[in-house]
Amino acid sequence: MSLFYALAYLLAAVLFILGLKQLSSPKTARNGNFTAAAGMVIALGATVPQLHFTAAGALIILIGVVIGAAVGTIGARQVKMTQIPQMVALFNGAGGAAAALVAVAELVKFGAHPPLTEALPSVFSIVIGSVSFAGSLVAFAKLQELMTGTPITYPGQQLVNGLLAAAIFGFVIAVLAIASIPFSFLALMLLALILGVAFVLPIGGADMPVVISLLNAFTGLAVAASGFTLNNFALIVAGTLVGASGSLLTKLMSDAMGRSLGNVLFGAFGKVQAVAGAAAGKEGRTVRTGSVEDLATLLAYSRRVIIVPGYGLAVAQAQHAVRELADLLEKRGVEVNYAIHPVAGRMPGHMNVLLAEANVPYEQLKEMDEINDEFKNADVVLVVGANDVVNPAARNTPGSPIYGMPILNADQAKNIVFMKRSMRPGFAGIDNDLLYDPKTIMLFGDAKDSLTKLVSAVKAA
Amino acid sequence: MSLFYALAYLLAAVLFILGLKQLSSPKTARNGNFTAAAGMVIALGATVPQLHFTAAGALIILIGVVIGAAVGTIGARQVKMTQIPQMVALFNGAGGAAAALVAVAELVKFGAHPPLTEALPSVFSIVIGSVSFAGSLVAFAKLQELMTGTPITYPGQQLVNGLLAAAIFGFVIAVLAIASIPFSFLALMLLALILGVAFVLPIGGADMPVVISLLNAFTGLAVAASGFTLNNFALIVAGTLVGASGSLLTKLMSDAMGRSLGNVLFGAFGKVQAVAGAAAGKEGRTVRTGSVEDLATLLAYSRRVIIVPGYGLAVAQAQHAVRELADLLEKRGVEVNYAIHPVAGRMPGHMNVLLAEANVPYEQLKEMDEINDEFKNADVVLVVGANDVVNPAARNTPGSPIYGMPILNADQAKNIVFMKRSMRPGFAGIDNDLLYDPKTIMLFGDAKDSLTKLVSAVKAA
Amino acid sequence: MNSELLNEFTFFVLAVFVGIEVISKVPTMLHTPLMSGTNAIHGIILVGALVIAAGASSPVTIILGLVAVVLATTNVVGGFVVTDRMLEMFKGRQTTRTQEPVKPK
Amino acid sequence: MNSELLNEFTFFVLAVFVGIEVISKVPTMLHTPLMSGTNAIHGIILVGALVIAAGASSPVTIILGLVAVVLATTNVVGGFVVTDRMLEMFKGRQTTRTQEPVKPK
Ligand SMILES: NC(=O)c1ccc[n+]([C@@H]2O[C@H](COP(=O)([O-])OP(=O)(O)OC[C@H]3O[C@@H](n4cnc5c(N)ncnc54)[C@H](OP(=O)(O)O)[C@@H]3O)[C@@H](O)[C@H]2O)c1
Ligand SMILES: NC(=O)c1ccc[n+]([C@@H]2O[C@H](COP(=O)([O-])OP(=O)(O)OC[C@H]3O[C@@H](n4cnc5c(N)ncnc54)[C@H](OP(=O)(O)O)[C@@H]3O)[C@@H](O)[C@H]2O)c1
Repeated sequence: MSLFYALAYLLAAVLFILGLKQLSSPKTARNGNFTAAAGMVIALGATVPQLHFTAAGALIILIGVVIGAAVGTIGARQVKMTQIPQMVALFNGAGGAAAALVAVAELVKFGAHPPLTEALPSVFSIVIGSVSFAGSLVAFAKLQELMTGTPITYPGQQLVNGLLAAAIFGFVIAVLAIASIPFSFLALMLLALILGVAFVLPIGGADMPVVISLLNAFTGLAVAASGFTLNNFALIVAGTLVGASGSLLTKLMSDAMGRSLGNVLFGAFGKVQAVAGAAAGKEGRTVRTGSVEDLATLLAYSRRVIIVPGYGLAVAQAQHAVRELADLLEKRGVEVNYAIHPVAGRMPGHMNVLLAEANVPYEQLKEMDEINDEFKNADVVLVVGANDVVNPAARNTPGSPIYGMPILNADQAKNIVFMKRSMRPGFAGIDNDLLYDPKTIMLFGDAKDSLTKLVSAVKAA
Repeated sequence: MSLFYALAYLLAAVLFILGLKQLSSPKTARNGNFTAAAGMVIALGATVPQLHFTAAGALIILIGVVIGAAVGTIGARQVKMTQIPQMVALFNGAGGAAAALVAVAELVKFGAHPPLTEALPSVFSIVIGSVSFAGSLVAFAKLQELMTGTPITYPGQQLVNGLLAAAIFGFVIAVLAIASIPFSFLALMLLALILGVAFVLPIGGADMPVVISLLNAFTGLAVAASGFTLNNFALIVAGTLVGASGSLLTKLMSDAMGRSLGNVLFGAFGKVQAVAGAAAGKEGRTVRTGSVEDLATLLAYSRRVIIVPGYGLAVAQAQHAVRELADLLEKRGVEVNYAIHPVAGRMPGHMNVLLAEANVPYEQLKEMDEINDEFKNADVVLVVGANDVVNPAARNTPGSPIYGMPILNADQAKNIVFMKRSMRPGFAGIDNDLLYDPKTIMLFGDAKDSLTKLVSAVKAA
Repeated sequence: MNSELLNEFTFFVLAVFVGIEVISKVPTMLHTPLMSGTNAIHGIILVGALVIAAGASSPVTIILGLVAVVLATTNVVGGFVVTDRMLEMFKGRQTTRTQEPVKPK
Repeated sequence: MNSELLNEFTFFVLAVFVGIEVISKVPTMLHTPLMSGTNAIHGIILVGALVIAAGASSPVTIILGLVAVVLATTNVVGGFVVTDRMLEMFKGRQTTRTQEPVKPK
């Protein structure tokens, strides 16, 4: 009989692997999610008959599952597309906390002298799970703008974090060696929670997707450690899969931003002062605005136009309007392409999703590497609700939070048109010199409105 | 202590995996082979201290290892590059036989009533290992031209093979159910050997690399099965790795030849008659030959030349001569490219290796897909010791053994020059209509001689 | 380290390789759904939460169990649902890809 | 099916995934060395051959053991050596790749 359950867990693990494989290609990704969910159902189905319920146990499971399922479903359904990253952060934090709590409960069960083979993974799970929980909450707060998205730093921060980590390490040793301190793991948990907060505070909001992916890997490893404690194959394999793939994904994501992981996590230390200094003394510069008619003429008589979409396009839901404009220009013989920066928008792939929704032909969407050499041949670059992804500070201002990120070479085009509502900075919270460039023309207003007006004007031109 | 050995086996498995990963890229492949060999040393090193030697056992191991190491080293060092595929076949057969023998010895040890969990993998290992052994020997014989490379078929062959497989299956059931028939596994082994021979006989020599890869996967699975019998982790993982990767490699290889695996393995049945008929009545056609001077002029005043290297280039060791000619032509402003067919030569990648040795610039080597549309723009195609890879029978003659293989479109060029020694067919043993094409000029002789003469003549032109 | 722990460690090592190999070469476009999909998978901690909750009797274990079950269920359910919502949007792209893209008139 | 067999089966399943994932996307160029390299790896059956040979006492087991050890050793040693010989030749290519290719004058 236990063989039967073991095979069910194995099947669940296989379904997780197959699901992940399918998730790696856009064609099969949705099926992959179903496959993984099926694995989850099987793993849970194999668990329930093995449980010995107390009356209280049965009750809290019933209540807990109902509440959790309701919260999860409602949260996942209600969330706006632009808020998905913070939603993922919350769910991830929930998983990390659950892993830590399971480990605590196991240690409580073993009493004062748990065997080392149980205590070691439990303690690991408590620490990592707690860091993941606290870190995810901070990431959520940053993304949801409950707190500032800019890095929070102070002198000696690295020392403090180092001491915190050392204290946790010492505590772990103590717990493992002496093991009889009652509730010592609560103190451990507390320290780990503080470390989680301290770890994410100095990281800028723009880097949160990378951080969430890393914390995701952490939770995976915490779950795997719980699997060691509970001797549960499914937990070990599923947790390890997430840990390994999450680590790799973190690396892939920071690579896509052109930065090392170390730079993402620890890059902010001692830098903010420099930025503040650099940003000063730039007030009072003038910007050039253009009328819709002028811009329509400029566009209609260009040969090559490149559109740079950004977060503002998503906010304004202007994807259909931008396509209409592009179609119109193409009909007049203008060559139109879209330059898609890997981190434009608020999640990787955000712009692809959005423009696909408007049925923009796949061939017109160009990745950054593909199109960056074409900007110098472009007559007009139309920057629609983007900002950071064309900010030359990434190249020129060493202290800037986005310094080192590869950007689109919009500044090389003959004319640059910015469609945004104000001079306010973008996600990274820093000024954009390109707005003051003599080649730049601003068209202030909501992106959808501006585009709709442009469409009419181009038709008239 | 047994924990120590187990960790050693795990380390060995990890080294095998890392070695395979490195083997997948040309940059790291050689290191990968060392990594895997290190894994092997560790696995063997962990095994020896666990053995309980009888006097006879120690002696035969000593003798066996010395003989095996000598045979392996000498064989691997002496073999000519063109014969490597058959060498691999032999080594693979040795592994398959060893797996079968180990399983037999285990069954003998268990006596008349082995438990099912031991008997099942043993019987599997005996059958698969024996098929792999016998099949590998036939593949060796075909490649070494100890027998004809053309498919050997006869009416009702599929029926006979089917019956053979059914008999083996019945025997397996009998052995597992009754289990007390003494030496019944010897009969099983015999049947499996016959099946191995019968399985490979109807497959053409040109398909042997695919077959060897498949038999390689078989041996891997047999080894994994032996691991189940011996409860040895290293055998299970290493064997399974080879089984899985060998299966995939088989598929990749048949894909590279543009054929399904089923077509490779069972394609020959009932086809040979058709070919014989089609080949008849073509005698007495004339071919056109050209003088070295004529050809030199033709080449020197072309704009685009494509060189198609084949097995004959390797035999003649003409890689340096061909590069000299190409350099000379390029100096005169002729655009020269090499068209590399995936199965040109006698092993996948043969031509790349050969031309790289002569320092041919990497950029000039074009894969089939890349260059097949360029042939129609080429003034001259220079076919150096190739034959099957440009044979239009692959497109036009449904009964032909190479029918369905994608070929290089040499026939679309304005002029085709064949450098070979005679009108003899190539590896597949079939006539090539392109030799009789009015656009074709033959330059008979050893490829190196011809090329050297051409070089002098082009210098003079 | 007993033999059970050894086996578990072996599973861990093999799963590391599987995880890394499966994820390598994912296009940037799919990073977010993949992150959210793996996020749902580690919700398997619900199995652990069920184990500790089922046997709960003291107030401490009851509270621990309840909180763990709520959090883990949220992780599982929310994770899969939000991933599905995200991937649903890729439909648009797919039609664009498989159909000949509609050339603007 | 006892628990040992179950663990072994699990190793098998995970190794299948590792094997397939590691090999996918190999360039044609490397098919032969890869085939020969994996060929050497299954020479690990030498471990099994050593086990049965070490305890040999009857004539049957002595002959079986000797033959198995000879064959398996040939597989291991020959496999690695021939793979190395083959890969040595790829050196040429590598220099071409990493150095700027020498443009013919
Ligand atoms: N893609 C990801 O994975 C991801 C995830 C998290 C964070 N990030 C970060 O997000 C940033 C993305 O760069 P981005 O250039 O796409 O966006 P951005 O730098 O945040 O700039 C967006 C711009 O859109 C404008 N905007 C907002 N609503 C608008 C509307 N309704 N109509 C017209 N304009 C509107 C805003 O200016 P106004 O207010 O003046 O209108 C803002 O300057 C990067 O810093 C990246 O690191 C990316
Ligand atoms: N690459 C692989 O993985 C692999 C492995 C095994 C088999 N194969 C098979 O091998 C074939 C490869 O095609 P291929 O076109 O490269 O070779 P091919 O069809 O075997 O033709 C080689 C030609 O080279 C000529 N030749 C031999 N020695 C020569 C010399 N010293 N100088 C000049 N010419 C010489 C031969 O004609 P003469 O005798 O008239 O000179 C022969 O026609 C395919 O059928 C393929 O399926 C490939």
